[in-house]
Amino acid sequence: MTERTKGDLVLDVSQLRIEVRTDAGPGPVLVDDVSFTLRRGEVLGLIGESGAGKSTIGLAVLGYTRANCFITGGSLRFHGRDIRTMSAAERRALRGPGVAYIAQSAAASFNPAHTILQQVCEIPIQQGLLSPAAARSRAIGLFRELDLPNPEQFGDRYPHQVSGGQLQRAMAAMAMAARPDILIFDEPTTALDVTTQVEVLASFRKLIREHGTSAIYITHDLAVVAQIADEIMVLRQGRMVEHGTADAILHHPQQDYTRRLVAERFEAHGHHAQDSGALLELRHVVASYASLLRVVNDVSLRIQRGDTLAVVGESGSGKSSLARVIMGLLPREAGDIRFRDEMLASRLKDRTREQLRRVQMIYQSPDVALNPNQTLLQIIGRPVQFYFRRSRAEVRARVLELLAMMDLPADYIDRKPGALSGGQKQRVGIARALAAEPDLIICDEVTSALDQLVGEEILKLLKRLQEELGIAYLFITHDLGTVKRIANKVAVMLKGEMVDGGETEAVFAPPYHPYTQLLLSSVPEMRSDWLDGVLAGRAG
Amino acid sequence: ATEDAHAAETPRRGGTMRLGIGGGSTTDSLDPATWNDSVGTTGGFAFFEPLIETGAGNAAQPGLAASWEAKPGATEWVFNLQKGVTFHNGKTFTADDAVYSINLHRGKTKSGAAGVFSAIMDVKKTGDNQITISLKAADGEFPAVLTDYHCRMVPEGTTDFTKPVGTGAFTVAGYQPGVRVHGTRNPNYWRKDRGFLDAFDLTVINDSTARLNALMSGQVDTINRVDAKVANLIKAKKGYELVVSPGGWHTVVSLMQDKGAMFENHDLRLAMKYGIDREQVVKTLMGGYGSVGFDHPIPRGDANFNTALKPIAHDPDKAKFHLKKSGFAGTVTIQSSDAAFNGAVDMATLFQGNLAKAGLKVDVKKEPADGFWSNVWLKGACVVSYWAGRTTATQMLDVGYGPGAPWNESHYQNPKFTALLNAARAELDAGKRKSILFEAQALMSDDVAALIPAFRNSLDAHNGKVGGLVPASLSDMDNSAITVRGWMKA
Amino acid sequence: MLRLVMLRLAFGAMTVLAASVLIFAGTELLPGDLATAILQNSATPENVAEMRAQLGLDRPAPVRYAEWISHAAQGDLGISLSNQHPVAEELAPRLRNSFFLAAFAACVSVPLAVLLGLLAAIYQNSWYDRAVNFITLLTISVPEYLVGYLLVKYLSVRWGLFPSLANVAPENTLLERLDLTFLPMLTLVLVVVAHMMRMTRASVLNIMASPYIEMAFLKGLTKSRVVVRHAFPNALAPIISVIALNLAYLIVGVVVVEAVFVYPGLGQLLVDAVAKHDLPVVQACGLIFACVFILLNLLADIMAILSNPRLRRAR
Amino acid sequence: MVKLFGQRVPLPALIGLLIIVANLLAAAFAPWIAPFPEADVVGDAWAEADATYWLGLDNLGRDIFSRLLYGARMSIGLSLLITVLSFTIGVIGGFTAAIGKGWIDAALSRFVDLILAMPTLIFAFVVLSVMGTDLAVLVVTLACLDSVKVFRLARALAVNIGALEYVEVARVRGEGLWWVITREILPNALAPLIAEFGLRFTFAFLFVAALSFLGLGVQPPAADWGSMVRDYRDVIALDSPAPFYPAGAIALLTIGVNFVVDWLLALHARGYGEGA
Ligand SMILES: Nc1ncnc2c1ncn2[C@@H]1O[C@H](COP(=O)(O)OP(=O)(O)OP(=O)(O)O)[C@@H](O)[C@H]1O
Ligand SMILES: Nc1ncnc2c1ncn2[C@@H]1O[C@H](COP(=O)(O)OP(=O)(O)OP(=O)(O)O)[C@@H](O)[C@H]1O
Ligand SMILES: [Mg+2]
Ligand SMILES: [Mg+2]
Repeated sequence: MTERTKGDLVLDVSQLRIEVRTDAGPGPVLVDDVSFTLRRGEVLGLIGESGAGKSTIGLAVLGYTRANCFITGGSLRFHGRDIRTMSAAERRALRGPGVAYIAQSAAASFNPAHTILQQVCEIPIQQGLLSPAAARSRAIGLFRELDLPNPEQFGDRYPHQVSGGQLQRAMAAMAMAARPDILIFDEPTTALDVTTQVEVLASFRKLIREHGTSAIYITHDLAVVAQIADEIMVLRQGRMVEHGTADAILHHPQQDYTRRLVAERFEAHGHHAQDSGALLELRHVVASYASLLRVVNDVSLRIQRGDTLAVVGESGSGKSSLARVIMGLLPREAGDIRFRDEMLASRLKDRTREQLRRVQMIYQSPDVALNPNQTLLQIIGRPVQFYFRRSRAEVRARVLELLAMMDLPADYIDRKPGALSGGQKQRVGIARALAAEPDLIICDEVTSALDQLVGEEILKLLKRLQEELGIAYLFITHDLGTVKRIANKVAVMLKGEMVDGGETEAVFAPPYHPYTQLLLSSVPEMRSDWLDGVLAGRAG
Repeated sequence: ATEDAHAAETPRRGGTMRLGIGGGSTTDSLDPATWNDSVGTTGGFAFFEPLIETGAGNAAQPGLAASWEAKPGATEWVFNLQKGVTFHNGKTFTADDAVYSINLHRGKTKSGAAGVFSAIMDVKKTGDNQITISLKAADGEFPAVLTDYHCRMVPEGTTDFTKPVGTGAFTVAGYQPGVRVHGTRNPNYWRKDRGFLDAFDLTVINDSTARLNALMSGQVDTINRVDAKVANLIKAKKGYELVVSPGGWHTVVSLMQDKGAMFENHDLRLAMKYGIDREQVVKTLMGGYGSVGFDHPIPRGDANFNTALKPIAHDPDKAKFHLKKSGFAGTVTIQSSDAAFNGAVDMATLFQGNLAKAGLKVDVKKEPADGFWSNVWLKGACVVSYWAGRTTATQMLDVGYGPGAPWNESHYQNPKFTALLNAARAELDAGKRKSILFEAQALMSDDVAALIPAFRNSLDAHNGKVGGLVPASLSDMDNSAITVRGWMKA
Repeated sequence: MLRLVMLRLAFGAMTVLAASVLIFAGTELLPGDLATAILQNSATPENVAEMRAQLGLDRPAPVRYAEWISHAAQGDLGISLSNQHPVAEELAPRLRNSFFLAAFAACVSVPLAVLLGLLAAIYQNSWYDRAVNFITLLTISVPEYLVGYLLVKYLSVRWGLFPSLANVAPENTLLERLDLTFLPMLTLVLVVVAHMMRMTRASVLNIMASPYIEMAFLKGLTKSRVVVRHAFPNALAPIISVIALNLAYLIVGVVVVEAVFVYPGLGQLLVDAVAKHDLPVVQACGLIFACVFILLNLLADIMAILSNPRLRRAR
Repeated sequence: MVKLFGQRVPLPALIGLLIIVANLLAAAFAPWIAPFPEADVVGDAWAEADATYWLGLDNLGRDIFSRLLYGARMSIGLSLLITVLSFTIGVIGGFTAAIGKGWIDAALSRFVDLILAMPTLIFAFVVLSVMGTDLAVLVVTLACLDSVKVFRLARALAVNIGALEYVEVARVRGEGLWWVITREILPNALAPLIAEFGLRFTFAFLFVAALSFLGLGVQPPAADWGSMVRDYRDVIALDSPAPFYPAGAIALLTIGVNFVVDWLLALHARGYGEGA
């Protein structure tokens, strides 16, 4: 290993090109003509929409490509040696002590069969760098540095026994165990909720700074990368769009695409509905899963025609459960739900077809919400046929109309979901909900599986539909930025209870409810000193 | 490898003979009354002895009975027993034991001998070493009845056969039903002309291929029931010998002759008799190791075999003629099962093909092995079965075709036949009996409600070390007495 | 976890009980009844009626079932009809033999199958993988008795390496037993290895698609370590259940192999007993088979629970 | 490169497909292809192969080649019948249990566990001993025994798929059970079910062969490969190739089916292939 002085050139990637090749022949080019350098202690932010090739580049630095992907051009020099020409054994030796990887989902990336300590110590022991005892004490040191509870015993737990945020930090410890020159962070905080994200982000930054490690930080959230990166590279469809210092990209973006990315963050649009009587009203609703803890506890709320009610709260606070109670999928134990002045039955099967029709739902993950074996005609046409008993031709005409409304080409009507992009799938989900001509649509995190720009498009579409058709939304999210922009009412949930609620302006204006304030302060802002500010504020 | 060469050899004492015998089951026991197959007899004969043995040509020979004679009229027989014979437990063999042993097979019993012994009216002790048996009807050949393989001498009062006591050449050293019978020499054995082995070790091998393999791989010295398909292979193989015993074992297809049943029609029976190809059965099913049958159960080797009778040739035209005459237009269903004998289903299949040529439609119904003997045999209209040979021709005709005999499969009934049978049974003169039996055979050949297509030879095989395994007239393995009469060469 | 295991145990016991009812009811259905079976040739209507009374057959079935099962629970399995031996005595040596052969085959086949499967997973799509796949397919697609006969023909008759008969006797030493049972063992191994090996390979490969496996590669571990340390432990549950299934097969499903090698095991006993209508033996065999099956499945479930940290240690 | 339904077919799968097609053709057209009727004795037992009798004659002097062709008909037809029946029972039962939940699921699952606790071969043996070896009894017995295994798979699949949101959408829409099963769940469970079908089909084959060994299989003079192996086993000692023809036929078809199944499974697995 070379001597650690700041400023040495550690990694030099030039004109990298990665392609897919299968037995059937060459596939798409995933990464094309990407070049950058990384010096000791420097952090490069890689940013871009989903599928831009960020992970592919990050993995390539480890000398790793996924099945059927091949590096077909350019070079990756690690301390002057080209990773491409290394032997398999050299490449293995590179991973861990040279370059280490921190994946998006720690829960999925930790082996459930071994303890955390075993997995953290594996690299130094297997690479022959440390004795088991030394590896253990180093791991405990790292746990301490990362503010993990009980550092001495923490490692004896299995991955399923610790929380998501802790696990994400444990993965950082695993990556650091062999003191690598480069750390690759692949969206390490995306799976965490906002409040946890702040803490994890702070730990990472501390780690990098204290050890003087270089890092590539992959994300699609500009605000996050602003807190940690020295330089930022913007990618789109495998190609570099813009590359510069963090400040330059954030404050003086040159390219149109970058500018739009930056601009989305600052945009805000409010909206007011006229009072036109309650459409949906919940009174003291209580529900729980199989006599376990109450996931919805004494919730009351009211939605009017044309309203958008946002339900916010951290993960597991019972937002989705509330939606399920309204839909009748999770029978309530107590309380009333009134819809258009009728009492809604507790169970799905006791509701009339008309009641079912008037409340529709759109799901978080479009991949599992659409039957992969049906065409769009079947998916969207079925509610039309089911609720309105139209003829075949009428159904088809209606589906085409809906596709047009969703800005989807008419010839997609015979495609199956597999042939659509994520955003397109989500539009199909919306079209299916609209086909029932509902009064209320429940949207459960409809944008969180999509990347930022596409998500934004979906929000705009929903908004437009609301203006045209006067539909009310119950909008579940954990992204407060979105809430501010689209909702006129907010309900804040914590552990199944509604802790705060009312008009958006009122909720998001002082005096805050303490929990609302915590949520609000955790939303990253596009200032590179934001994180310092938050941490200072909390310490104080 | 000539068979008679053995007879000239002098037996050697000592050694252990290992036998691989087919025809055993985990439900076997050492109680002679329950014996029903080769393992029971081949194993059992080593421990228990009969009063009278079957000798060459089915002649009755002295066993534990030294001599016998019939009182005039042949309804009372006197048997003089061997003196000074002791059981394995040291007890001396007496008339009381003989009476007790015979009575084990009479009256309320599960014994397989119960049928033939039903002819006995009474068994009496008429001296320390003499018993007298009185019969319900005259029987000139009664001593042959006593050779029945179930009838073995045991000490008076024996009820538990798990620790068997007999007078035989061996004592039990190990017994696992359906697996193994193991015997060691009885040092006090009374006969000097037999019992040469130190020990024998019998393994039950029911699978024919496994049996052959065991012989070939040297794990056993001798096996019974060699498959005809591979008989020639053994014959040709150096160091191995095949022992062919033409015996009384024959295949039967019963044709139920009840009132109103289709086989009451004599022409239909004739159509079937002429329609089947007996040669083919011998050739394909028995690999040539057998001989065609004349639709009567007397084997060629029997002194009373009717040599004048002509074989029933395969003649589809004649069969067609009789079928037409019979006016029968339906389908005959042959019920068969491999439980009857290995190849029983094949035989039915062959006949199906043969009879099709004569215009008779035949279905073959393969019955499950389980329950074949209890549910199908004696009940079905047309059933494939087999008979092992009996020591005398009269006895054979009696059990299988006698009026009212429980095992008269086809309910055969013909007053003329009944008269002949009764006459033969009562006849003491061998010559006269022979001519009566000739007539009975000729009658059966034309009339009997059964097809007896072929007699099968039993085939045993052994390696070069076994001596004394000679062709026998009744069953395989020297009438199951190989352990007693055979020896091991050095 | 303890709760899970106890639950499984309780459920196992219930299944045994239910199976015993099924067996009892099943044997009641066998054609002919006990009395006629015992009397055989001398079965007249009066005799049968007398015998039925003597055997208690005239009592209602539930009463007889209760009696049978309570006796069985105390190890008394009744008296064999055909040779009057106590069934338990008859069964014991055969059960021991069956277990011995099964254990022998399992000791060879389980490690072999797991090893072959792991190697096939490590060298996925290599020539080795293809060859092993093909050969194991071949061994499962040939009837087991043919495999047995072929082994005998070459290894025993032609080359004289092993005995063709597996006629073990109580006095045999362990070494003799191993020699005698070598060929049946090999036959069984050939039959079961394929199934277990394919399952091992498939479940390991299935796990190989998980993110934590990619992570393991990114940690610079060798492929064999990734497969053995990271994929295998997580693939254990399905492998264990397939092993249990095959072990059960080895104990109760080898009638055919027993016939080919003349091995005194339980299967042959059952087949003979059914043929002879020896109902006490049939019932006892059925009960033992069901117990073995249920016990093995139970063990597999418990091992799967133990092998999974999520179930072993609650949060 | 051969393509089928727009999918590239790898070589082993292609071989497998060819084997299956050839077998199906043989089975379908046996009476027209076979040089002799299946049950006719045409010469001496165990006659060697020559120009007329391509594979020689069997234990009764019947043409082995012809019997092999007819055997394909019987064996494949029988296994197909058993498998189709067991899938019908198993899939309906499994789906009902998965969707019905509650006591239906509990009752069906416990019952299946119970049947699974019985050794299959022994169970079949006893049942066939009691009921007789009628073809219909054979098919129904084996299908029922097999269906419990299908039940488990079908139930697991339906539980997994039933938890997906598109099924929830259908339920929330108010669709009936029949629609949910046939339109939402079945099409998505088809690939693994087909793969399982292939495997169960070959097992049915071998199972019938094992029963034949115990004398409970197909009834003569009909030919089926399993009983042909059994009938010819004695001549292994004679170095006769006769037993290897039917055994080879079984092996070939099994391997063919497995090749195709492996390919189908690989196709199905592709969706999950991409990691992290
Ligand atoms: N094994 C593979 N074979 C073929 N294409 C692949 C493979 N892995 C990834 N891709 C494709 O490569 C492109 C880039 O993928 P990559 O994972 O690098 O994107 P990303 O920028 O990290 O996106 P995300 O934000 O969703 O993680 C995507 O279009 C993806 O579908
Ligand atoms: N089917 C279920 N059975 C039992 N508990 C459940 C079930 N579904 C959810 N829960 C639990 O109920 C609680 C609330 O879950 P819910 O899905 O409503 O949260 P959420 O606010 O939507 O979270 P997220 O933002 O992660 O979607 C959580 O603790 C969760 O673990
Ligand atoms: Mg990525
Ligand atoms: Mg949720």
